[in-house]
Amino acid sequence: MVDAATLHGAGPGPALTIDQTVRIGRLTLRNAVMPASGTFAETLAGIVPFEQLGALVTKTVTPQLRGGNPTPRVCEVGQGMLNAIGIPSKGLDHFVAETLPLYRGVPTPLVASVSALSADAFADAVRRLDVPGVAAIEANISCPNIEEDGKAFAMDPRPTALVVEKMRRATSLPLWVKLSPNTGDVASVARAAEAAGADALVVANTILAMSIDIETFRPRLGNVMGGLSGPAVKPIVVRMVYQCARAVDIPVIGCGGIATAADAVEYMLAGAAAVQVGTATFVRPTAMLTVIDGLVDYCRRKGFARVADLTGAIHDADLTVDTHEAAS
Amino acid sequence: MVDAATLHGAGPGPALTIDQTVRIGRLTLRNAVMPASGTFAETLAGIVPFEQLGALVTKTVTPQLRGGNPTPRVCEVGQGMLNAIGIPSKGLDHFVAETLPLYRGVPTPLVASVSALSADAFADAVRRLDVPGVAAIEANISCPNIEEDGKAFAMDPRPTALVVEKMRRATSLPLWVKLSPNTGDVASVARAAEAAGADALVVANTILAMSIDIETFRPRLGNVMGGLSGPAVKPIVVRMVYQCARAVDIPVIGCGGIATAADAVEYMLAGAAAVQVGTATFVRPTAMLTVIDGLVDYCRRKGFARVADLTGAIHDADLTVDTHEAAS
Amino acid sequence: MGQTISFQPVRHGAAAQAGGAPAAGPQGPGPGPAQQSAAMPHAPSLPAAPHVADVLGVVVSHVWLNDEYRHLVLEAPEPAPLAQAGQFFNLECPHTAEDKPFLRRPMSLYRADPAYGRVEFLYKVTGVGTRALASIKVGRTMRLLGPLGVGFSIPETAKDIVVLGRGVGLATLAPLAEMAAARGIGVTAILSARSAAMVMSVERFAAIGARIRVVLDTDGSSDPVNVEMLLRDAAAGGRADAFYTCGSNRLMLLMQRIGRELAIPGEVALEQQMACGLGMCFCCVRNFSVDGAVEARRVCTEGPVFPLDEAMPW
Amino acid sequence: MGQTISFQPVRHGAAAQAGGAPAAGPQGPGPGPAQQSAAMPHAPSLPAAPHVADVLGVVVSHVWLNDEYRHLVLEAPEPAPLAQAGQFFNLECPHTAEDKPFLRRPMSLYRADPAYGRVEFLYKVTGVGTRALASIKVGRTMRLLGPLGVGFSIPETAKDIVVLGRGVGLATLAPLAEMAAARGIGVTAILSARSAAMVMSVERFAAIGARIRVVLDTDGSSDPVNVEMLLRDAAAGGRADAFYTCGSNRLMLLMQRIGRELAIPGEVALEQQMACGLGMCFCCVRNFSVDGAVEARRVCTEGPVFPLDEAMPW
Ligand SMILES: Cc1cc2nc3c(=O)[nH]c(=O)nc-3n(C[C@H](O)[C@H](O)[C@H](O)COP(=O)(O)OP(=O)(O)OC[C@H]3O[C@@H](n4cnc5c(N)ncnc54)[C@H](O)[C@@H]3O)c2cc1C
Ligand SMILES: Cc1cc2nc3c(=O)[nH]c(=O)nc-3n(C[C@H](O)[C@H](O)[C@H](O)COP(=O)(O)OP(=O)(O)OC[C@H]3O[C@@H](n4cnc5c(N)ncnc54)[C@H](O)[C@@H]3O)c2cc1C
Ligand SMILES: Cc1cc2nc3c(=O)[nH]c(=O)nc-3n(C[C@H](O)[C@H](O)[C@H](O)COP(=O)(O)O)c2cc1C
Ligand SMILES: Cc1cc2nc3c(=O)[nH]c(=O)nc-3n(C[C@H](O)[C@H](O)[C@H](O)COP(=O)(O)O)c2cc1C
Ligand code: FES
Ligand code: FES
Repeated sequence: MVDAATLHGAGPGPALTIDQTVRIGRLTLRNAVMPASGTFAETLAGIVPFEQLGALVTKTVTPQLRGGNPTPRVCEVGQGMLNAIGIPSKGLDHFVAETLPLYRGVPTPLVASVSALSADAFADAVRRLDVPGVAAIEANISCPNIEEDGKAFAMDPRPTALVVEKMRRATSLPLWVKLSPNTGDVASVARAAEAAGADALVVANTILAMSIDIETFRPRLGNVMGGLSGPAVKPIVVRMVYQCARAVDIPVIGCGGIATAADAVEYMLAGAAAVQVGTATFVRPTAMLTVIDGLVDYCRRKGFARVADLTGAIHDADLTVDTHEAAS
Repeated sequence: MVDAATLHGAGPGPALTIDQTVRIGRLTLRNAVMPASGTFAETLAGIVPFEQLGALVTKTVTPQLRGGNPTPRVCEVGQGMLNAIGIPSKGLDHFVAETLPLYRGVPTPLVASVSALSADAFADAVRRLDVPGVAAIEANISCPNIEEDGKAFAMDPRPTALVVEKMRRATSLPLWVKLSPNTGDVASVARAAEAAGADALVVANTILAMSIDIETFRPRLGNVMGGLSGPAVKPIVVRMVYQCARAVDIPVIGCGGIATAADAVEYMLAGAAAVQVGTATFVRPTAMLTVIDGLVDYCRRKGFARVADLTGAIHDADLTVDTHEAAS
Repeated sequence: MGQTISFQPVRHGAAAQAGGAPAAGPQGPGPGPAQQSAAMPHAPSLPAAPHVADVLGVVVSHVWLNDEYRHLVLEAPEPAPLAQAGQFFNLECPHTAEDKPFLRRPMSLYRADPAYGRVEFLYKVTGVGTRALASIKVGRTMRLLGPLGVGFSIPETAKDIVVLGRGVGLATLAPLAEMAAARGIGVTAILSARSAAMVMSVERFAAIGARIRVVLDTDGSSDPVNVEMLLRDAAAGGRADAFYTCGSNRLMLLMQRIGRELAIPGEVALEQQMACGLGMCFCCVRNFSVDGAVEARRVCTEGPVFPLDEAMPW
Repeated sequence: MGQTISFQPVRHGAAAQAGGAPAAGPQGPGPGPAQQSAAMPHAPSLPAAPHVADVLGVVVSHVWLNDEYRHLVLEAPEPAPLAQAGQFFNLECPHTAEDKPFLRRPMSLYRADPAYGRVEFLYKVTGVGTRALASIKVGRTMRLLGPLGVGFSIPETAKDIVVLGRGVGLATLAPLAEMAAARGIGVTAILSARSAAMVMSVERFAAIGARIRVVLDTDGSSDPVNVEMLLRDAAAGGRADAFYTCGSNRLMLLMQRIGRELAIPGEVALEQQMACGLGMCFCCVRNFSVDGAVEARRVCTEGPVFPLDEAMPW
């Protein structure tokens, strides 16, 4: 680990060329910034040139057609939003036949996000996604496991290990596993995913939350509960990225409330090798471009030659964590 | 459950006298509003008349003297704050001998918050707190259990059941159990606490989080991680209160990000029988008084005769929760 | 940029209905991705997208029209002023001491003026977003993403159309009436409102020579029975080659029923809570009834203008 | 209200040190709760609290003193203008488009004027809170909680004191110098700053006839060796019955060393991140060295003024 403050605290350096590439397992990405699943689609092409992004992550697709949740599917809460979309999906076949070809010719790795309701269905889906045009698979395991009474895979290490093992055997593509923040022990889940063969972890999905309209007494989402995203979740997910990065040796991709380069830097210092931008794109469609440029500016100002050097560059060697404080 | 929109949606009613009392087990409180542990002390007396509050909840006390965490112990993050105080405590004897007598003559139930490092130590502490002047005990079980390798009791149903059972046998005082939001399944923990004899649940303590200063590369708390509180946590904890209130029959006291009467109403609609105000008191020392008055105004405007009628008055009968959405 | 990634909104609507096949609307020909599998199953290379951008506009006028509605005029670079009737923008509202809207707010185009580089909006001050929006002063800048979505289309063969709007829906229909007039198409405008003070845009309908029928709650003339009579009159008089509506569930259902009965094609502009406005988040779906089946569509990209016949009440 | 719940800050400091026992400072006699167990183990009934309230102040003046420091004058109801030197307030800073401070910010009293109902602050524009604070305009209101904490105390027997401050610490010492002068006590003021432009409050020290020594980084006169000489001069001249310092770790250590060597009692005003300002949250602790042991104390209630001898470097 580079002693960043000592080596790099010297203020504006020369107009260095900053190496923006980051490695996620055997994939080398142009830069550290990519969209979060469900907050990106082809329609963004006119606004964000796809060849400037580190990777493209598609909306989670399920094996079969799914309808999604009743409306309202979204509401804002302070500096964040709740969504209960429910993963509407046209199914895997449609994805392979219709969506994938749209990205032909785009020189950016395409990461296909997938979800299923059992470990076998996950493995089968991953097998079907192992096709040209897919650079990596992101397994969204924050979904209910019908074999465990609907409890999400990513809530516990054991079902996580099981589903990741089965997926691992089903593909030789890089396998990213997206964890849920709705667990008491994300580091153990991370270790389980690594041991079962994940090539990288995405930390994290949305935090289960709820809001009620006090004028109408109605939940503000048709599904009653939904996932919290946006700036409000950042301190919680930065903590999870820090915990996971210390627990595993595979790359951790940070995701939760990133809107600015400063947010991305914070995640990378905590241990993230790359970042995903979700909700911020809704608020400012060009947010990812701002983050990319800002990371370069930051590295230049702080004297880092490579964006990748930010990963884990937190200065915490002299500090210890008192777990009593998990609680107040 | 009262069909509030039908009965009570009629706009400003007559200048009704609103019944503000709420029942928490066998205790009847003057009103639904009390401070959260660790955000209140005798020093507030000059600013908030204690006899106007529903209850007084003291800072968590531990059996022995404890020092607390290194500084910085606090930082702000968006619309919230992180703290890593670490429960400095002068010990139980000091609490009973020095703190309790200060509240003699205050006509408001005093709730003593307590924490310990094993189930037996908890039981012993509760026994020692069963003294005149203590109206109820709030067990802060979001702390590490040394018999479970430092994992917090409130992270899982089993250790929760064990510690609550032992405390239950140690006192006949009302026993409130304060849950942790840092668990994947708060409803199961709630059920375990109820089954083991808790009289009420407080939902919830702070959410484990972290922030890094990107100029210095240092964690912004001396303890690296700390607890997130304030408006940022509200949608997450409202969801937990809703889940717990549906899971148990004992009263649930909502706590997390409450700063206004509207926040308190939202918690009560979700199922809370009373609320605790924490961080908001730091920002506005008179916040609890504003919440008390605002609850009465709201009831009057919406035609509720009793503040207690707000509890669980959410209109959700026609809705179902798709757990798939826990995830996006 | 890979040429294969170029999108455009879906074409459907009155023109398609009337012509019986996808017609060339203002946004260009052919089906979009959502209908692509049906129309041309393996056509990954799509025509160039109508230009959408997130631009910085400058407020040049911002006035109250009555107690509830405000009229906002922005000077904004292209493509904003190229917006078509029925399209919308996603507006970044400012923050005030009380109101800090997090997401953008979608607003229909009220007027676009490419010559002067202007776009206009008309909105009702309702909640967090519009209260904050109402605070913006002349000279200030704000971001607007657009033009978004599919606008209105008028069948090639139409000579006379009927627009029926209520409340802020009137604002959405005004540019449609002007588009019709520009093509020499006659317009009957039934404008419904709570009271005379709440009828907006009458002068714009008047300026294009529309036959204007103002119906009000205050004198009972907005009653569905009366509106139905007005619609039937227009049809009987041969002045209803297409129906258009916006702003009221009840009026939409009425116009849909009569449209079906009299085989008049129509379009309705719908709303739904949105996050991205760009077809990415799937927040903004509404259900439509298509050949007896219920189908969810995104208001932001497959709409906000939809075939009247397929709309479902909300 | 139960009479048993009435609190007051802890008394300690130079007066206590000098007198060898808790002395009657401006906030009334006797130890507070934190020292209570030692002093009187079972005395639940405490004397009446010095009045603290969260009041609404009106900005009557707010100017830049130099590139970094601003001077804020508020008109505020009692008890605010009754604040004593060394006490502080917890200020609710406004929100701006860029800066939205969540917690309040503690600020030392710069001047209190009970006759005119005014309190003044002097602050350095540093981060989120002070940038936001800097935006507040004359005529606007803001909440201030106070007066808080334990202020400076001067030993009964003192005839001459030395104050040594740097940066914004000078602001905290100015009202102490005036309090001393009002009691006929002589003041030597050593004012340290980066450059001449950054020396603040000289006129206030001058107005009370203090012997002023300005020491600067620009000409090297702020060097500890020189400051040490000035301190020893004052002591040698019999003008150092008590030492006071604020604003620099290095100067605190220097003054502490010389104070110990020459047996001169002293006080230091300290800072620490705060949340409540009221002794409730235990965020604001600092370590002190008391009889060889390290003891954590809350800056907000047990300070912010502490015995110089017990302070530890930060
Ligand atoms: C395509 C489209 C075009 C629109 N055009 C206009 C227009 O020209 N003029 C105008 O005044 N308004 C228009 N709206 C509605 C507008 O986007 C806002 O929803 C509305 O102004 C209220 O927003 P608010 O922030 O003030 O209220 P909020 O406090 O956010 O919401 C008030 C109420 O409106 C609901 N709501 C919020 N957003 C939407 C939405 N997008 N659709 C439906 N309900 C919503 C909320 O759930 C809440 O019940 C349009 C909406 C869409 C989808
Ligand atoms: C009793 C007391 C009296 C004070 N009096 C004055 C005064 O008269 N004038 C003045 O300019 N400042 C004073 N301060 C400091 C002031 O409260 C602010 O911390 C400082 O102005 C920076 O705040 P900010 O919001 O601009 O910066 P932030 O962005 O909040 O913080 C900037 C840096 O200061 C640190 N910091 C924040 N709060 C504190 C704090 N309370 N103590 C120490 N470090 C902190 C942060 O960790 C960060 O490193 C006082 C502090 C205390 C505790
Ligand atoms: C509207 C919406 C839809 C989402 N859909 C998905 C999804 O399909 N699959 C998935 O793994 N995550 C999904 N997410 C979660 C995001 O990918 C991301 O993990 C989360 O929003 C946190 O990041 P953010 O704060 O930057 O938005 C969705 C989030 C939002 C807001
Ligand atoms: C500074 C601080 C100290 C706290 N100390 C305790 C404590 O000692 N015991 C406890 O059970 N909770 C403690 N809490 C948690 C609060 O009681 C409360 O559960 C949490 O802050 C959420 O509520 P809020 O958002 O209203 O602050 C503390 C919170 C803060 C901010
Ligand atoms: S608003 Fe995001 S898909 Fe329509
Ligand atoms: S700031 Fe809360 S105890 Fe000092």
